[in-house]
Amino acid sequence: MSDAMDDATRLEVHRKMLLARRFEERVRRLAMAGELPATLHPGEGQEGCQIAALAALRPDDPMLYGHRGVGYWIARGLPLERILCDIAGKEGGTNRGKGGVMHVVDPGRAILGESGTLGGNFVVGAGVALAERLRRGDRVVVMFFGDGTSNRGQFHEAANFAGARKLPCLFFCENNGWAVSVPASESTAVRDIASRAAGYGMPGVVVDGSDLEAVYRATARAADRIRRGEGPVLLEAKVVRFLGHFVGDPEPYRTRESVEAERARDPLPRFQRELRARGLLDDARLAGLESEITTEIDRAVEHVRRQPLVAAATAFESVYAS
Amino acid sequence: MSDAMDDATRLEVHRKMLLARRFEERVRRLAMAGELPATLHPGEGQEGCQIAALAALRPDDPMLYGHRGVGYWIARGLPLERILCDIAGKEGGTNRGKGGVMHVVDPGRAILGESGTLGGNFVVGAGVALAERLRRGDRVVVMFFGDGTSNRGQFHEAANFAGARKLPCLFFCENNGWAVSVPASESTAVRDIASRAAGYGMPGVVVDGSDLEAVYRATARAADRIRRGEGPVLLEAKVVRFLGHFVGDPEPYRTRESVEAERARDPLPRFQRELRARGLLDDARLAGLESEITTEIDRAVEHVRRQPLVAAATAFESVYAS
Amino acid sequence: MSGTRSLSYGEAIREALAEEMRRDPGVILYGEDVAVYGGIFRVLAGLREEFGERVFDTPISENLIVGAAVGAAMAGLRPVAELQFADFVYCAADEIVLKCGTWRYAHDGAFRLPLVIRAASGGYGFGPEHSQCPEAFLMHQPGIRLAVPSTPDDAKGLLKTAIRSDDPVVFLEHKLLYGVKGEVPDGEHLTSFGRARVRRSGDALTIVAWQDMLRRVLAAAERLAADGIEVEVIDPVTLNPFDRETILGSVRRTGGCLVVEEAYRTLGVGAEIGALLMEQAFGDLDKPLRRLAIPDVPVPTAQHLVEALVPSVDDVVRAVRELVG
Amino acid sequence: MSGTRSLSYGEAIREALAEEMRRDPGVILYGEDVAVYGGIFRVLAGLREEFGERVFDTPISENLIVGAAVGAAMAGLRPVAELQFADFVYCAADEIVLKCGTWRYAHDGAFRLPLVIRAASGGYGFGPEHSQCPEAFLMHQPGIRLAVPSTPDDAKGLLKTAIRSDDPVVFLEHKLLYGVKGEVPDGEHLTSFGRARVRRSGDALTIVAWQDMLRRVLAAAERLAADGIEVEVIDPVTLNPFDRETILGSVRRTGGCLVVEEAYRTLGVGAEIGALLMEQAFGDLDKPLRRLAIPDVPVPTAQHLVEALVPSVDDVVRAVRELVG
Ligand SMILES: Cc1ncc(C[n+]2csc(CCOP(=O)(O)OP(=O)(O)O)c2C)c(N)n1
Ligand SMILES: Cc1ncc(C[n+]2csc(CCOP(=O)(O)OP(=O)(O)O)c2C)c(N)n1
Ligand SMILES: [Mg+2]
Ligand SMILES: [Mg+2]
Repeated sequence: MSDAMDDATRLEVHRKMLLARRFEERVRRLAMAGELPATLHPGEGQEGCQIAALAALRPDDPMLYGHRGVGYWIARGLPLERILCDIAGKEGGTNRGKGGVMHVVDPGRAILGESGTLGGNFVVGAGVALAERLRRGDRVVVMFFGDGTSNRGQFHEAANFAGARKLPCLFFCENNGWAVSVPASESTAVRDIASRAAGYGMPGVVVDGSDLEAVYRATARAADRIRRGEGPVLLEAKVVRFLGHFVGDPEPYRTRESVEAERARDPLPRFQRELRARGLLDDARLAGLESEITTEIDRAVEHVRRQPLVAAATAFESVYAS
Repeated sequence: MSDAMDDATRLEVHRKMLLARRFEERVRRLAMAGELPATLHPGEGQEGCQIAALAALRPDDPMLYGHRGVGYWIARGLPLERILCDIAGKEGGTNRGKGGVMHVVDPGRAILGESGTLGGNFVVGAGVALAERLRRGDRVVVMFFGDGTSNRGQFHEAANFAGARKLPCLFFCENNGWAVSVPASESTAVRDIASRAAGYGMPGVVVDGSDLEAVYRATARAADRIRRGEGPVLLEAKVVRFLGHFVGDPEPYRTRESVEAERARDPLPRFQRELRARGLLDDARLAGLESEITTEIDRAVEHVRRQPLVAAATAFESVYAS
Repeated sequence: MSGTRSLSYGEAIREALAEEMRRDPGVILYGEDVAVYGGIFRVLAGLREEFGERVFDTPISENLIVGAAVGAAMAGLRPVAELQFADFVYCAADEIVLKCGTWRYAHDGAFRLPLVIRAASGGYGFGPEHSQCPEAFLMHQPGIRLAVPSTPDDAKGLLKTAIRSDDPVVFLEHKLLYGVKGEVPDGEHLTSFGRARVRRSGDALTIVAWQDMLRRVLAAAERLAADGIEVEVIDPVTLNPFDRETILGSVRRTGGCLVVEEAYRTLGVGAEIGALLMEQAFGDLDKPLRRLAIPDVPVPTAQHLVEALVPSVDDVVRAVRELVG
Repeated sequence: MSGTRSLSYGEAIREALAEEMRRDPGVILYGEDVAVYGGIFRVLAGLREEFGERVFDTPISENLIVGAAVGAAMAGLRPVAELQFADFVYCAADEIVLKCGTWRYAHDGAFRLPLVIRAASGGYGFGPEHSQCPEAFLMHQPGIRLAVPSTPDDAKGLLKTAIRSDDPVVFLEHKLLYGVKGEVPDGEHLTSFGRARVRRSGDALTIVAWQDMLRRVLAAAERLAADGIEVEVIDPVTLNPFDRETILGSVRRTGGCLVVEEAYRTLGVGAEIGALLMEQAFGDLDKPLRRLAIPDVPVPTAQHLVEALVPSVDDVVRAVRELVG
């Protein structure tokens, strides 16, 4: 079926997932060592889902990403050193210290940025989709968001507008069951965020976020429908947030054991097993890949160490276009 | 069945509906003649539904009403002259010129007021319900709102919160298919607002708003459930807005004929027919009632004419409690 | 050279929109009751007919209305979005302050945000949530331009400039001015942002006012002139950018300043003008500042209560007499 | 007489909440990550354990958080709601300005609204939407009290007063102060609203500052004192009510004023102070006003860029030398 990943895509998804995993491990180490600000919200456990979803979309599909990890940007091929420079406030990043890791941006890669107040992505993204529709374009605007974020009013206003006008939007929910320390059961009246779709006249689909083949297929199907002009889709992937909300979160709200138990749902080893079964991966190839990735990360870290901090005068620039 | 109206209630609902109808006719006439500000949003066609719903609730159930007409206050027994004084900015109203007809208030009748920005009722009402729940009270907080208002983010935030915490709220939607000039089909992704309830873990019920027996029953059942602590309900009544959005609205967005056709759904003659069939009403009794009502309205109008404008110094008062 | 025509403020707004929509297919116009109704104040008649799907109605979703303008602007359109009442800037403050105001900055200028938010301010009888003048709130925020046209001429010229601007502009239309007529230049007519207008010259005192308060101030100035007191009246035209120089220049000559505004007094626009003068015209002042504004009370509904709060022509005359005494 | 104990600003806040919750069963405490986590800045530890369901977590729904406080207050409770970051006042501006600020007025005083909105302002490294100081926005709106505690002592005393107040209070907690220690009086300790504190006496110049800027100003004052320049430093404590008299009294003595704040410069709180002085202390001034503030640019993320925008100790020293020089 055309909805399924092909082997080249599988290998690419795997490579990017591994890269995101190892890269974040390094970023966390540097942050704990005080060499980088601890501003990243770790994506460990969710990066595979993000990358598989984006593999099923076109590279020019406009994206508004979530705050959870680096997977979105790696999926779009943004070089690691640019992300690092953004974290470090150094020259060579995408936003020269203005937005840091919350506001990584690259219009050339259709990475449109992120709203610092959760929910802003919905309304801004609906506007991007409105423009796409008025210009009869065929791009799909994808907005990633967490389960917690779905409780903001902006979700409702954007989803209704998108539904009423059949805008080309993919509402992609990564439901990890937590909003910082608050379990979804405490804050959210429904178990499936996708159950809200019916209230906006759009399909709501639930998928297991640790099954990357399923994520890819569901995303491809949704994108297809949206591209045909049939209106928005709400796709919900059930995922696991392995780490704290931020680097250094003491996580008093859950036990290590409960998280470790959920590690069984880690898509990385699972996907690797699948690739092995398909003959696409073996120990040697994996070792080679790991070492390639280490080199890539080392190089990026070295690069960022040499980069200067952005000049102070930068702070005054780009408030207005004219 | 205990959910059905008894005869005393039927007569009361009828009397109040007729009173609201005739009173608004007079208010509109006075407004067109320039004797009153034209600030009322006419409720003609919807007043019966409002009154039947409130008849199925307790008089101490806290109410946040909508902007559509006078039915809510008449249902709660607020004297006509107080409403008129509020419209006229005269002494003797409920808010001494501060809020006018948008902010009629009477805590003793559990009339808690209205938010001028649509949707404010939802979040404020959720707070009232929160207090009720924390104090283990058994009152039901009812929030009336239009179909258009259901598209504000506040609806979503309040409905989710109420659903998650099983708050004693009745979300009562009067769906008249219009938001000023915009048909719901243009602005709203779904036909039934009640279809949104599932996204908040609450029942969504649709009822024909011109069938007052049905409105009463549905409201009584919803209130029962809510009072039992089982959480909020979204009840949607399909109603017809006979007149313009405001007094003097030229209504360029619809034809008189389309509205006249809908007059067939007027609950007033229908309910009168039902009362006649039950032997509760006949020509003589109706004529008597009409003349009583005329007298009551005349008296209120005379009263308001004699009342002084609120003193200018009032404008400076009641910003702060201390 | 071309002449002028008499248009109402509302007609001037309509004309600006029609001209810019004809000129640039990227301009779109939307909001509640904008399309079929032609706007709740009925100033947009005929635009839907002429521009079809580029003019449309939205749900009652103010966050969406403003947020989608940011997105559509990022994507290359030039949206003109309407908030029915200027008070609703608070309903969409997240989008106005944090999306319009900071999206470009946070993403280091990766996008231009050519969008306009039109909103009807001031006016009486609609109550505390439909009557405010939110100038001060908006002027405090970086990243948002703010236009406050007082005449049909400027309503047209500023709106056209706003639509062509590459930055977010909030365009406040005063309700009481919609029906007011004035001469508007024929042909292409653009008004610059950031250039205040001297609406009347004099040397007794500088008065800063705009929109409905400007009308009252000009009426007061007439009365004062009859007594030989010639005040200078300055209309800032836009509050961001804010033409500090024209005000400073005038005050350096007159030695004093009165600000008349329809916003709340504390931290109203008059506060910024007062501080500006104290910083930069300290040596030239020979009179204290005076501010006439709403005395930090919400705007009530009953007309006569509103008039008890909003500066009147009499208030202005009295304040000037006290100052130039 | 009782003594004092050394508490951090965060501990003082916690203590105020615990005491008021013990005293009045109508006090409830809620917000995002308030209960189990004890607040994102971890200052609420133990309150959930002690007060059970009166302390709870909410969805990420800022309109609801503030709006429900209005409703719960109308119904007789005394809610203390938290917005994690003060920037989020814009997310709930409809509820803050139009519900907290006008519900009581619109309904002619039918209700008291005893509620507190706590929010963490300022601080660095969180970027443009998590770093703002929204004092000016809030101070402009009628109907909302505004407390800006600078010390553990005032954090405790003002929060207790806020909770007992019958009007809506926004209580801004500065992120950089949470860990700062200070002496807090033992026993029942309430701080009055509307009474500014003279944090240091002097006659060379009046400086008005609060929270983190106050710390910087006091450090600058030490350096200046070493050179024989004695400045008077005033902490307004609350901005609504605003103690104009103490500032006026001081400036009448010193003849000049510097305002140092972490908000945007245009229409920051300094603007109101400047206008106030020009209105009411005009004849007593012998120096122009100076305002140090963020120069109308959003707050960036990188620490060193933030420091390029926010007034520093050096900036204060330099400004004072120029003014008294
Ligand atoms: C309007 C707003 N409220 C609160 C926050 C603070 N905040 C940042 S992330 C977060 C939790 C988000 O939860 P969810 O959407 O489920 O995403 P997850 O972190 O689980 O990936 C919160 C509360 C914010 N940035 N914006
Ligand atoms: C936030 C906000 N947006 C817009 C308005 C202006 N407005 C008042 S009533 C109305 C239409 C409401 O439609 P609906 O909720 O369906 O109620 P109906 O008028 O049909 O009874 C509008 C747009 C408002 N008061 N508040
Ligand atoms: Mg989550
Ligand atoms: Mg309707």
